[in-house]
Amino acid sequence: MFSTPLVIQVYKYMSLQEDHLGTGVWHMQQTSVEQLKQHAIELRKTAVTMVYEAQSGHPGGSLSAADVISALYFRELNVDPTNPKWEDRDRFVLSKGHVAPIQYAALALRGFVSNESVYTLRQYGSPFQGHPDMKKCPGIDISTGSLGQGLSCAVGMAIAGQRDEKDYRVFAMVGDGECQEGQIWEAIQAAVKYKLDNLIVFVDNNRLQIDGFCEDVMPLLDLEKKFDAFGFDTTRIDGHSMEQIVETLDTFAKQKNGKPKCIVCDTVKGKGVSYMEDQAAWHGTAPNKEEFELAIKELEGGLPV
Amino acid sequence: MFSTPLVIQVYKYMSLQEDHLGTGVWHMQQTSVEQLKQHAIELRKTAVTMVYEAQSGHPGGSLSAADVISALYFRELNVDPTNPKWEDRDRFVLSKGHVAPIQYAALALRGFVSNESVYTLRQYGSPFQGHPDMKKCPGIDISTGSLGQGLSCAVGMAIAGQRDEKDYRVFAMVGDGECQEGQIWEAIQAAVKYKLDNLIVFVDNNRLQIDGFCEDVMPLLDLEKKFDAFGFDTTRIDGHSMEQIVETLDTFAKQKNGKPKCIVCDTVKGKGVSYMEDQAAWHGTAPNKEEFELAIKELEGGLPV
Amino acid sequence: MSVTKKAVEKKATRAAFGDEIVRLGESNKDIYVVDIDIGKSCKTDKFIEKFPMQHINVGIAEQNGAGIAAGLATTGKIPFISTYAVFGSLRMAEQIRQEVCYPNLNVKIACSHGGLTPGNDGGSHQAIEDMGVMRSFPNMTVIMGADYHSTRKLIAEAAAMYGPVYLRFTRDAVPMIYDENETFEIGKAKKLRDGEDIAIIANGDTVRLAIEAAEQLEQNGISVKLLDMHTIKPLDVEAVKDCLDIGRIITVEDHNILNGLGSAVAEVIAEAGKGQLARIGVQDRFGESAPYEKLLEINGITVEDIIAKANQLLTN
Amino acid sequence: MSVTKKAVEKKATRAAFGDEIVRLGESNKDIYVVDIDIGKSCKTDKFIEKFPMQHINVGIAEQNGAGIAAGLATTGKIPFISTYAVFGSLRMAEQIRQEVCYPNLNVKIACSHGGLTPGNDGGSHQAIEDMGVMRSFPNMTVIMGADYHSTRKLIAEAAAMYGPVYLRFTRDAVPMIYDENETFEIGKAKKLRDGEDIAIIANGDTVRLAIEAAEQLEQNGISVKLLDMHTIKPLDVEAVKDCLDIGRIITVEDHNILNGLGSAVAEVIAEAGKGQLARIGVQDRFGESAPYEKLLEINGITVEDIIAKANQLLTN
Ligand SMILES: Cc1ncc(C[n+]2csc(CCOP(=O)(O)OP(=O)(O)O)c2C)c(N)n1
Ligand SMILES: Cc1ncc(C[n+]2csc(CCOP(=O)(O)OP(=O)(O)O)c2C)c(N)n1
Ligand SMILES: [Mg+2]
Ligand SMILES: [Mg+2]
Repeated sequence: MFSTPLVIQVYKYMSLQEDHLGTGVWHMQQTSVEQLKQHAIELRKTAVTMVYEAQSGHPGGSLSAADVISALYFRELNVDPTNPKWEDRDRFVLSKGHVAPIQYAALALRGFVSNESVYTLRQYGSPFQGHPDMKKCPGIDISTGSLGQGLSCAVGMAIAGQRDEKDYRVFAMVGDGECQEGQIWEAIQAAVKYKLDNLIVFVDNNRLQIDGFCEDVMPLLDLEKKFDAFGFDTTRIDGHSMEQIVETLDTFAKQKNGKPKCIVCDTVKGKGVSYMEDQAAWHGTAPNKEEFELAIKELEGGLPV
Repeated sequence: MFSTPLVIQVYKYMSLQEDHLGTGVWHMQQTSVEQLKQHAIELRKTAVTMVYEAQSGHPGGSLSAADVISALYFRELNVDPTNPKWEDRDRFVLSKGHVAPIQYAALALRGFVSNESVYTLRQYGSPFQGHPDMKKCPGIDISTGSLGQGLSCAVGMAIAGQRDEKDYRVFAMVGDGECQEGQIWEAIQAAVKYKLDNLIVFVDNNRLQIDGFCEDVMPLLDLEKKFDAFGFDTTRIDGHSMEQIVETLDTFAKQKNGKPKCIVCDTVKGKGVSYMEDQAAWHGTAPNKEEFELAIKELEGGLPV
Repeated sequence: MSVTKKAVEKKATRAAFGDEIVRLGESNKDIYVVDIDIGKSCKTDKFIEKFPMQHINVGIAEQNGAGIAAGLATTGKIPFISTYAVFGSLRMAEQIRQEVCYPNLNVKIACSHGGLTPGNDGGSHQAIEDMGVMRSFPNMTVIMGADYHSTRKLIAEAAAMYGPVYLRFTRDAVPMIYDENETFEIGKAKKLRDGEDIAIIANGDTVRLAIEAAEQLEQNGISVKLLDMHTIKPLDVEAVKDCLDIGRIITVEDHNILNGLGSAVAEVIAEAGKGQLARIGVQDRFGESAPYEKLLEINGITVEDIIAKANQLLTN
Repeated sequence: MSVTKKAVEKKATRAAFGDEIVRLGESNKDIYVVDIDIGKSCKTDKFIEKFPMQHINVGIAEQNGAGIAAGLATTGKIPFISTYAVFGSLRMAEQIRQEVCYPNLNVKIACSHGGLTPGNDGGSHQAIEDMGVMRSFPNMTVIMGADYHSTRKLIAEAAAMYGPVYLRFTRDAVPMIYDENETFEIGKAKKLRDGEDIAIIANGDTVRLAIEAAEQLEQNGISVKLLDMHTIKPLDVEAVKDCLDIGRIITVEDHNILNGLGSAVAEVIAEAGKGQLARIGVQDRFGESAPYEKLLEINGITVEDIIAKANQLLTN
């Protein structure tokens, strides 16, 4: 148990940047697909370690989201770790807030918070709450945790950007199971009405939710078709192919055609840790010591291509 | 202002049947398209009169729904006015509950309640509440009024029928504006999961909601396409063509193919009363004396073919 | 302060919202209105006409309206969500909790059709529990003005303060009580009368009933202290405590007697261990279609009921 | 009645739901469970395995879950909606209001993760206002059992009575207090101790804290009356009134001090004009990630706090 000292240390973002990057300035344009893949491995390791240390948290959906998160935080998001509340920043809304660990890992690697601090996940006094808390953690644009709500907030941010004629964009990530929430479809229809081409929605289509495969719990059918029927520009990619993610961000997501964008990312829940892959049981379970060590070993081996 | 005496009279359904039909037994099979059209005119007149008498209520969406309601109550619904809670009855859920007057009119003409009683609409002590109340009015299968909720209840009824291996069917009517509620899409996906081919949903696609045209307030795009993407068997008809309604009920709606059915009915809000047609202002406004008389006169002239 | 006696002019307090929001929109480009397809009825039409770029209509989708408002607030906007009280409190309850109160964002929820005022629409539309539900949430401020002018002032105060505020208005026209120059402070009760025999604490349009009852009681030689407790959260605890010496307290509200003004005052009295309370309000039952006044009568929310309760407390 | 002293065995009361619902499903084919994608966590797995035809999983769609339950209830089923308390109370608040309470349908809402028990999940998952919100609705019964056995009994009673019931369970294991043969009646407080100096009224797993506090107080010669008020609505008003002669009353709950047990008891005390109350509970603030016990401590919901409040009331 710890308290204030740690919270203060969290804001020493510069130290981390020096640790990890050797420079206080991030050069996004220069991040190669190879580097993004490396970062994704780092993120996965950090997230799994956080959950292990906390003995609580959600590894499965953190791992499926890791590659998109890596591409966003290290190539796409126009954000400033030294000024997390910078008005003109791009926003990122983790609507599936339970996978906070993967976002915290990115915030650390990107220099918003110190690297060690994230291991206080879920402890008393930590900025790294079980679910993202914008009041406690720098770099969190909106608190989430209750599924289905974040996307509406993202729409609100995008409308504000549009009305204020700002260039920032709003990225949001929703779960496939989360798409069962009616509020998601309310947000989608509003994004279309307001022609929010500054809004890019990723669906982490890992085919699992808590009680099992979505197909069994509540079939989602063809999400691409649904988004399309609701008026989004929609595409579907392999959410673990960094090449496809980068390509989609560079082209598809950049079109200023008056339509919000949806990228359905086919992913594997637990991706990168063999025994977690495709297993509903690893949605919200922490690994024990043995499992943890195996996970890190596998992740260090790199993802099979 | 009145109280109990009237409430009791409401249940004297037999008297009405005698009044109107000359017999205590309803022969649905024999109701011709012509008769259904006549009944639809009656329903429209009764509903407009109710709203006029109450000086409060929703004429626009009552009139757009009248033809489907006529076909349901006088040809399709397997219900028993002498036993409104009959276990094996077909259910009807008016999810767009604000158009209660048109349902009350049908309940009267079908013999559930006495003909005169419905003119107590919205008065203290009346079974004919501003929005349908299953505790107060015979023939109401579920209380509605808050948009987006009724369809979920219909799904619950249909699941019960399926599990109990009953033959009854569940019909529901939703507004097009109502389809903006996320809960509608939650209900739709559940109906598909549970393969509820005993559920038939009518969308009263009158293109208007309170604040104006749906197109302006919150575009619905192609509802048929949306229902289809969510897995419904969907068709689209002219919701004022009794021929098309009957044909669709006889064929499309009867298919036992494991899929719930959606009938998008293109309608005109205020249909049958010239000055109300396509006017958002007549959503929830009562006519004055002059307007009322004109409405009745126009309705008695019959709908243009 | 001066109470306009036997006021005849009536205005719905939703009209106060319609007027005040235009004034606010003029002076502050960050003021937004988020409508949920009942703009006309909630009186946002003038605002829409003047400030289309500060207006959003999300259609019939309350939850999304709340979320969009939260998103807007993160960018510095001051969104007013506008809908009916039953939907504005309950249909978006979790969104208000998670995305407005939990992150303490600057979102205002401005609801017409409060309490029993949507009379003939029936029980499904009568919001008898909204203020109580809103009081449940940390960080939330909960307000109902007594008349047109006080409601305008309180809306302005709500816009000026940082943080979530729930504002409730009447559908029906209610008598004007206050003079246009009267000032109001959120969280501070308005003392309308001082007295020694009994204290009446009312809010919303039941204040007019309390004024009438107080006048009649005074005529019978009973001295009445009268508070307009427009803010039920944060409650003006000091003002309630100042009633404890009188000992006999009546709360009056167009709201369920559970969780609203009556409960808030009961908490203060019970913790002080001093004073006796009678709660006048909706008797934990759903409404039904009827004229507003009839519904008040059924629930015992009338001038006569207040007087009867006062006499009862005085003879205890 | 007999309280197992210094009970060591612990069980989460959500496990009581998991076990009891199987027993109920066996004897009554109309018992349904409506899961909302957290069946495992809410302990419905045994039920699903045994009675798949009495089970529905609506996916992550709370509102629809409530509506489906209402629809099922119209056909004579007795659906138990199963989810976490924060969602089961707030995400479906209007559906519960309009489609369950307003038509008074026989729907039960059975929620795990009540109060601060979802400790490390953080404030977004800690349901501190659920029971209060549910208390707002006419026709609703609101219950939280103190331990495994009492919760099982209360679930069975809820299934046997007609009408809407909200049941709240702990995520965490809490000590077993009651013997398996103890009986419980909805709406009737369980007297755990009689005494003359102070009355403690607790519910949920804070009952164990109250027991411990009472024991320590007795050791210091203070005689304590102790009630397990498992039902906060309808409140056992008579049982509260029986505490008024003692005069010093403490409520203890793992819930916001607004609108829950504390407010319900305050209403009785204030209306009686007799007795003084101290409310122990969540201090109208959101939770945060921390062990459950730590959160109780932060909010002053501990044995020591109860004793301190007792001493305070006694010296007043
Ligand atoms: C409104 C709401 N209902 C239920 C939950 C509990 N819950 C947390 S994660 C989860 C499953 C999410 O599935 P999905 O969206 O597919 O996420 P992923 O597979 O990426 O973990 C559920 C039901 C919640 N957080 N919010
Ligand atoms: C949840 C909810 N939000 C708002 C309203 C207020 N309202 C009543 S009718 C209506 C418009 C309905 O439009 P539509 O569904 O198209 O019905 P129709 O055109 O057939 O009248 C609205 C917003 C409501 N009854 N319920
Ligand atoms: Mg998933
Ligand atoms: Mg319409």
